[in-house]
Amino acid sequence: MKLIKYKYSGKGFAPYLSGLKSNSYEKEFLIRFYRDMLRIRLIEEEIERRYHEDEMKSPIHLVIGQEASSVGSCGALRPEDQVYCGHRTHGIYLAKGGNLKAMMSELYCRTTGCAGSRGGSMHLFDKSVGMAGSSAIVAGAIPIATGAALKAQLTGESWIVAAFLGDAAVEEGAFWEAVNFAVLKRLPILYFCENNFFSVCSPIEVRQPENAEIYKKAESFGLKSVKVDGTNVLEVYEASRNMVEYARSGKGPAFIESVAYRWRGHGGAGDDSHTGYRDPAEVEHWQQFDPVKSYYDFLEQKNLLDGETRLAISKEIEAEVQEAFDFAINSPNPIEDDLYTHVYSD
Amino acid sequence: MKLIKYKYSGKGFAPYLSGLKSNSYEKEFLIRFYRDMLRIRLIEEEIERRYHEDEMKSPIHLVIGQEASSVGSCGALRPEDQVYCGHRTHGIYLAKGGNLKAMMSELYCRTTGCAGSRGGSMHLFDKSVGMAGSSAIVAGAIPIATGAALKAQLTGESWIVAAFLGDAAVEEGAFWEAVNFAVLKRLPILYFCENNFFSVCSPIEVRQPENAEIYKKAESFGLKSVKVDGTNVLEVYEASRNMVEYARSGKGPAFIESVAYRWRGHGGAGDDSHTGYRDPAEVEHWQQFDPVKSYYDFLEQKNLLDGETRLAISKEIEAEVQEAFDFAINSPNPIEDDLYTHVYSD
Amino acid sequence: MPWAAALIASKETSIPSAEEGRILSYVEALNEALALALEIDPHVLVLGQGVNDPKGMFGVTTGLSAKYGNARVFDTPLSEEGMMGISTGAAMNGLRPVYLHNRPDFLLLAFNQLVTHASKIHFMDNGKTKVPMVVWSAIGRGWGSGAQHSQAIQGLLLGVPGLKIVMPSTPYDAKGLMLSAIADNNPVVIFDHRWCMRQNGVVPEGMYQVPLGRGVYRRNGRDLTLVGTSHTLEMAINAVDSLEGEGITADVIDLRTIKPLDGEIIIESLKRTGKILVVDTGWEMGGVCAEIGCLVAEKAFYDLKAPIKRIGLPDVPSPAGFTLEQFYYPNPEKIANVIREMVCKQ
Amino acid sequence: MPWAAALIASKETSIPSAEEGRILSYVEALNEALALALEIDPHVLVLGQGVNDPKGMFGVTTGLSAKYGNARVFDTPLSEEGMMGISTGAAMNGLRPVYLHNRPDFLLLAFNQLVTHASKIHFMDNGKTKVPMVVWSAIGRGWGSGAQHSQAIQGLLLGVPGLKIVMPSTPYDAKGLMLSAIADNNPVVIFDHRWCMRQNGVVPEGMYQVPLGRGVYRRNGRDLTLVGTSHTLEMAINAVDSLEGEGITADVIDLRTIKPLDGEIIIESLKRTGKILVVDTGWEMGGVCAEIGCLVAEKAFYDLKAPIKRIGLPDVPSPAGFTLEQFYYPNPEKIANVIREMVCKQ
Ligand SMILES: Cc1ncc(C[n+]2csc(CCOP(=O)(O)OP(=O)(O)O)c2C)c(N)n1
Ligand SMILES: Cc1ncc(C[n+]2csc(CCOP(=O)(O)OP(=O)(O)O)c2C)c(N)n1
Ligand SMILES: [Mg+2]
Ligand SMILES: [Mg+2]
Repeated sequence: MKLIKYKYSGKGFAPYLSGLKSNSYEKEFLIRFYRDMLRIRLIEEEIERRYHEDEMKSPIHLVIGQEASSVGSCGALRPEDQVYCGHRTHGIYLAKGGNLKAMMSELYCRTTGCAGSRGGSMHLFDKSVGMAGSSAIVAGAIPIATGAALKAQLTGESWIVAAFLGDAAVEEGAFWEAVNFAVLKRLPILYFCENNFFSVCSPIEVRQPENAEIYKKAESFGLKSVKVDGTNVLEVYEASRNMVEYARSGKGPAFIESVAYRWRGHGGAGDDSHTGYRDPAEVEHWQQFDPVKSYYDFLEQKNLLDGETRLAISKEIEAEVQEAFDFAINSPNPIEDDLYTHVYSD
Repeated sequence: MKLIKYKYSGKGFAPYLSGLKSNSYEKEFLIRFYRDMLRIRLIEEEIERRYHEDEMKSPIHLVIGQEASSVGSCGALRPEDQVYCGHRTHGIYLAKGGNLKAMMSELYCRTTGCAGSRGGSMHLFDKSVGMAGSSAIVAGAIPIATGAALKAQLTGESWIVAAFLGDAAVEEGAFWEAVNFAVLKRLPILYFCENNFFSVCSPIEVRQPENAEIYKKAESFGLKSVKVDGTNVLEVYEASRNMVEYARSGKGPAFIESVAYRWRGHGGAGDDSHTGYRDPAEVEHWQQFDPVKSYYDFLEQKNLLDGETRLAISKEIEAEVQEAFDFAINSPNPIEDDLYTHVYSD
Repeated sequence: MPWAAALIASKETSIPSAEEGRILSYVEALNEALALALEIDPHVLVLGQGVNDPKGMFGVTTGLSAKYGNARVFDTPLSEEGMMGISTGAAMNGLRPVYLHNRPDFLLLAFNQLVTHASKIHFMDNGKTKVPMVVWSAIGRGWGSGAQHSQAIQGLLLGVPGLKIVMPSTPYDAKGLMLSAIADNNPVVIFDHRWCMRQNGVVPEGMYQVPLGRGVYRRNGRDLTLVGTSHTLEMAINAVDSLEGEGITADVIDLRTIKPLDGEIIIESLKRTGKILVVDTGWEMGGVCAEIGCLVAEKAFYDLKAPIKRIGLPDVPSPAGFTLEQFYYPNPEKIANVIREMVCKQ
Repeated sequence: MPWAAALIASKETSIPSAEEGRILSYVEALNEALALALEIDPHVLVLGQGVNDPKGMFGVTTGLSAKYGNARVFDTPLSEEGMMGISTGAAMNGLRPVYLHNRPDFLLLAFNQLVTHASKIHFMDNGKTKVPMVVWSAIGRGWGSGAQHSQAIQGLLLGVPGLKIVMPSTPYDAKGLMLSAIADNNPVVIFDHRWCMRQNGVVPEGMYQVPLGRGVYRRNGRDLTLVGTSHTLEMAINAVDSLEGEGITADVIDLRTIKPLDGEIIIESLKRTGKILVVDTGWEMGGVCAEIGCLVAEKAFYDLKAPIKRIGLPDVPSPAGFTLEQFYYPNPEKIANVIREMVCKQ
């Protein structure tokens, strides 16, 4: 199997340092992004640490390495905007303002989980923060998200929709069916594709021809489309903001291909490079482009953040995480009767 | 409902008269195209005339107006090449060298039909001429055709595949799934899309955004792609020949968007413009670009064909048609036992 | 002969009814139900291929887009899976889409959205999201529809939790069940039969609902319980009436919905008659007949005095030819013969 | 803990067998069958998402691509409908694709190709084209698989004419039935169960076939006929063995294939025992249990001494939480309780 050797190493974090007009953003605003990314990182690391206990009996898919995509994109959304996604839910739920206790309870399959233990990690739902649907079927949520956008358009809602997908999801025909409809009707939706070059252990080159770039295909279907460095939270944010504005103003749907690398195995805890489907050196290479660390370096260099504040932030997050795990573990399990509720709605 | 008013009226038949290096083709060769188109026209007109008798109890979809697409494309194929198509089968079957008796018997649901009465008009199969599969499900045959091309590649066959589809078929996700795979594996297949602007009574603009041209979408997926005047048999032929050569030489799959208008209703006999989904004047407008008549005019002007020969050709065809109908009508019906055969293969 | 017309019922019929109201055709009753729903609830949408073309789905949707606008009554691209998901997403957000299909075969393209998404979301998110959508399709039978255009797939969906399945048999029910389905907060699949379309019957004006999940007696008798739905009712009633002269009478139960399944009415009747014959438009194996047969053998075994019998389709694809169709499908004579045998055997 | 591993069986088991051979695991037996088929027939292909990645579909495909090359053993894009059609087209032209899926849920995306095309082509073209393909998938159960990743959909396919459906329960059968399926000239769907994967058992070396359509006794007894397939066999045997001390014995029939369905062996046993319990991994309603229950009430009514009983899944989507999963799924204790009741009631 041919490996993607250090693909996409040309960009990295240069754009931060050169391009940013830092005074166009408030300091708090910039720090919030850092905090949000670090929070996702620390939460997932704690999930990983405890996963072997076999108390979270739920298939997890960690987003470590791709945090800037979640945070930069959701940062451009309003609280009332809706997000839909696939199996890799944690980053999006948390970046969208998700409740950590409800998420951890769901991973522990407790009644206090955001889906009452019926969903698990792949199925986080939480209407209160706009986490409107996630599907374990690749691309399954894309048409559904498009239908939500249709509703928003027909009844003139102020909210719009963001649909998250992986690079493999564009191989599903349903994605193109949904996109065709969205362009046809000029629906207010942003399709946000996280290209991490892999579907489970299958590299993109065994699934898609090299001469057909994802964001260009999207463009040919009539989507406003752009490709960004998915490890650069500000680049992701700025692109998302533009696209969200475009969609919200009624001009039609948009597409972002955000390139970043997944550091962990497809599912479960830890890196699985040793199994041989990717070169461990490739993971190491990509870890140079750590969205969290690079952004910290950037903020530090701009004198917007220092080691002390950073420590304070991470302590705060750690306390929150500890509390959430305790809450989850001490929450009740469902009872047999719960199995038979909500099969049908009244 | 907005009508497509005289869309695509810019091209017409100019290319014939100006562009053709007529001495690059043999006279016989050029006349064969005329004969093949006229044959399809006359056969379908006879089907139409007899349809009201209600003896052909099979849903028909006439290709009148689009004959140049069938003949020009199949003219670029070898006898051993395979074709796959949808519900609009007659033109392709006949242009590919199909047996008229077997076709008519199939329409009359007799045991002598090319599918033994189990298929009907929408399901003509005839391996002996490479009519390898047709599906009544729009785009249903596309992945199947792609699988045939995979076989041709893996076992190094000399034949290639042509998959015919309508403009609506590209709205089906399965089309893009198949195309992605074909490009990925560089399969020897030509996708031939007949864009007649309609799916049943639905004009293309209620199904596809105006800013997304079909052949350009195909191109963005990595297909070698071109758009042609589908009423001009030589233009269709030349494009097909190039694409077939490309595919046969192992360079990969290709795509042709061939634009022509369907004169008749979607299904059944006669034009149905009076029902209101399209302007009868639109049909009339398009009839100026009659693929059969325009090509005759061209050949006549070039002194390659005259009225007498034309009459002789059409007499010959009429006799063949008569014979085929008689054959079909006098062929036996199946018996009850036939229902239970070939559910499974040994 | 326009075959679309030929493919619906060949003659006008009616099933006598105790209800009061005007005489309408089945198609008119459906049209009225949709108009009423669109009128009283601005959240109702009607969509599907050709819903606003002049043919208007056999007339079921005629006039609706003119009256309620193309935003709420709209044609769709040929993207069954995508549009099923889009309908689901719209429903999850408070719209009430009624998604129409010409044939159930096309639903097979959308099983992922229908089975794995629409039907399960309410359960998966712990009852927070409702999915009030109706998926309608018209079963074809005969006249060359063939293996890909006449599948009666209700048996394939019977096992799917969270779904409701409706199969009306009279104009009265067609309207009342459609209104109930639209009012229901769950995904409801309605299979209407093309051979019911020209049936006339009593249909009250205005709003009324026929409850989902409750069967009704169409005949009361002594010797046998005959259970069916949809078009089989007409055949069943004809069969039973034809046996009156021989002194044979039967309970004829119209289930109206097969999921939820009204086991009570079946067992109530069986307690009196001791014998049961189930008729269905679909395949016998693993379908509606099988479920009812098993249910009775499980829940009313001690009331059963003779083997249960089922009449559906043999384990064979639909042939396209007229002759084989006659052997393939049930008809009143076949049903009468089975009844005679069951009653006389004793 | 790598959850992919957690999702297959939690412990090693074995079902004793009279056959001779080495002891292999279920996974090794499948791997051997595929290797053998690839070895002896150059037309055999093995494809599916991840078939040549290091995880190799639980080990089922480990080593195959290294030995037989990436042209014949290849990873696929995430395009289930497209790839199902591509497999069908390849099979129609003489290849023998074995298309593997991680979970049956993904087959729902491909029902159009599987149900409406692959299964019907041989019938539709009057027996001229064969479709020798195998579609394999591994049913998941528990550990958070949830509503979208653990559907046992065999009941949905049971009615489809032209299809064969295989559900092995032992390593011996897993290999022998796989080889029969590959050798068969029809589309064959194999559902293996993840909870069988770590079972060990006797597996002969080299080529042998277990015939499709014939069940086998796993236990001989007096009081009851217990019918099942796949993972239910292990539960059934455990249940029956646990009742020996109470003086209860039962025939345990492993159907091996559910289509064709071996009604003979069921009825043969029933004639002796008079009572039947059907166990299935899928939903009770409209599934395998229903078909067998109905079959018996139809064909062996006079041998039946008590109500038939079925144990499958309730009419509820799979919950994702561990606690509810315990209530949802059958287990040996539940089965033993039902047997006890059925036998003692008398
Ligand atoms: C329709 C479907 N096919 C296969 C799978 C199995 N599967 C789960 S996640 C996944 C990888 C998807 O890759 P991508 O879309 O790139 O997302 P990523 O995991 O990289 O975030 C696959 C193949 C699935 N869930 N759904
Ligand atoms: C999957 C599917 N959906 C709907 C239909 C109904 N249908 C039959 S032919 C047709 C029109 C297809 O239009 P196009 O592909 O442009 O071909 P044309 O009829 O114009 O040749 C439709 C919608 C179908 N056969 N299959
Ligand atoms: Mg990916
Ligand atoms: Mg068209």
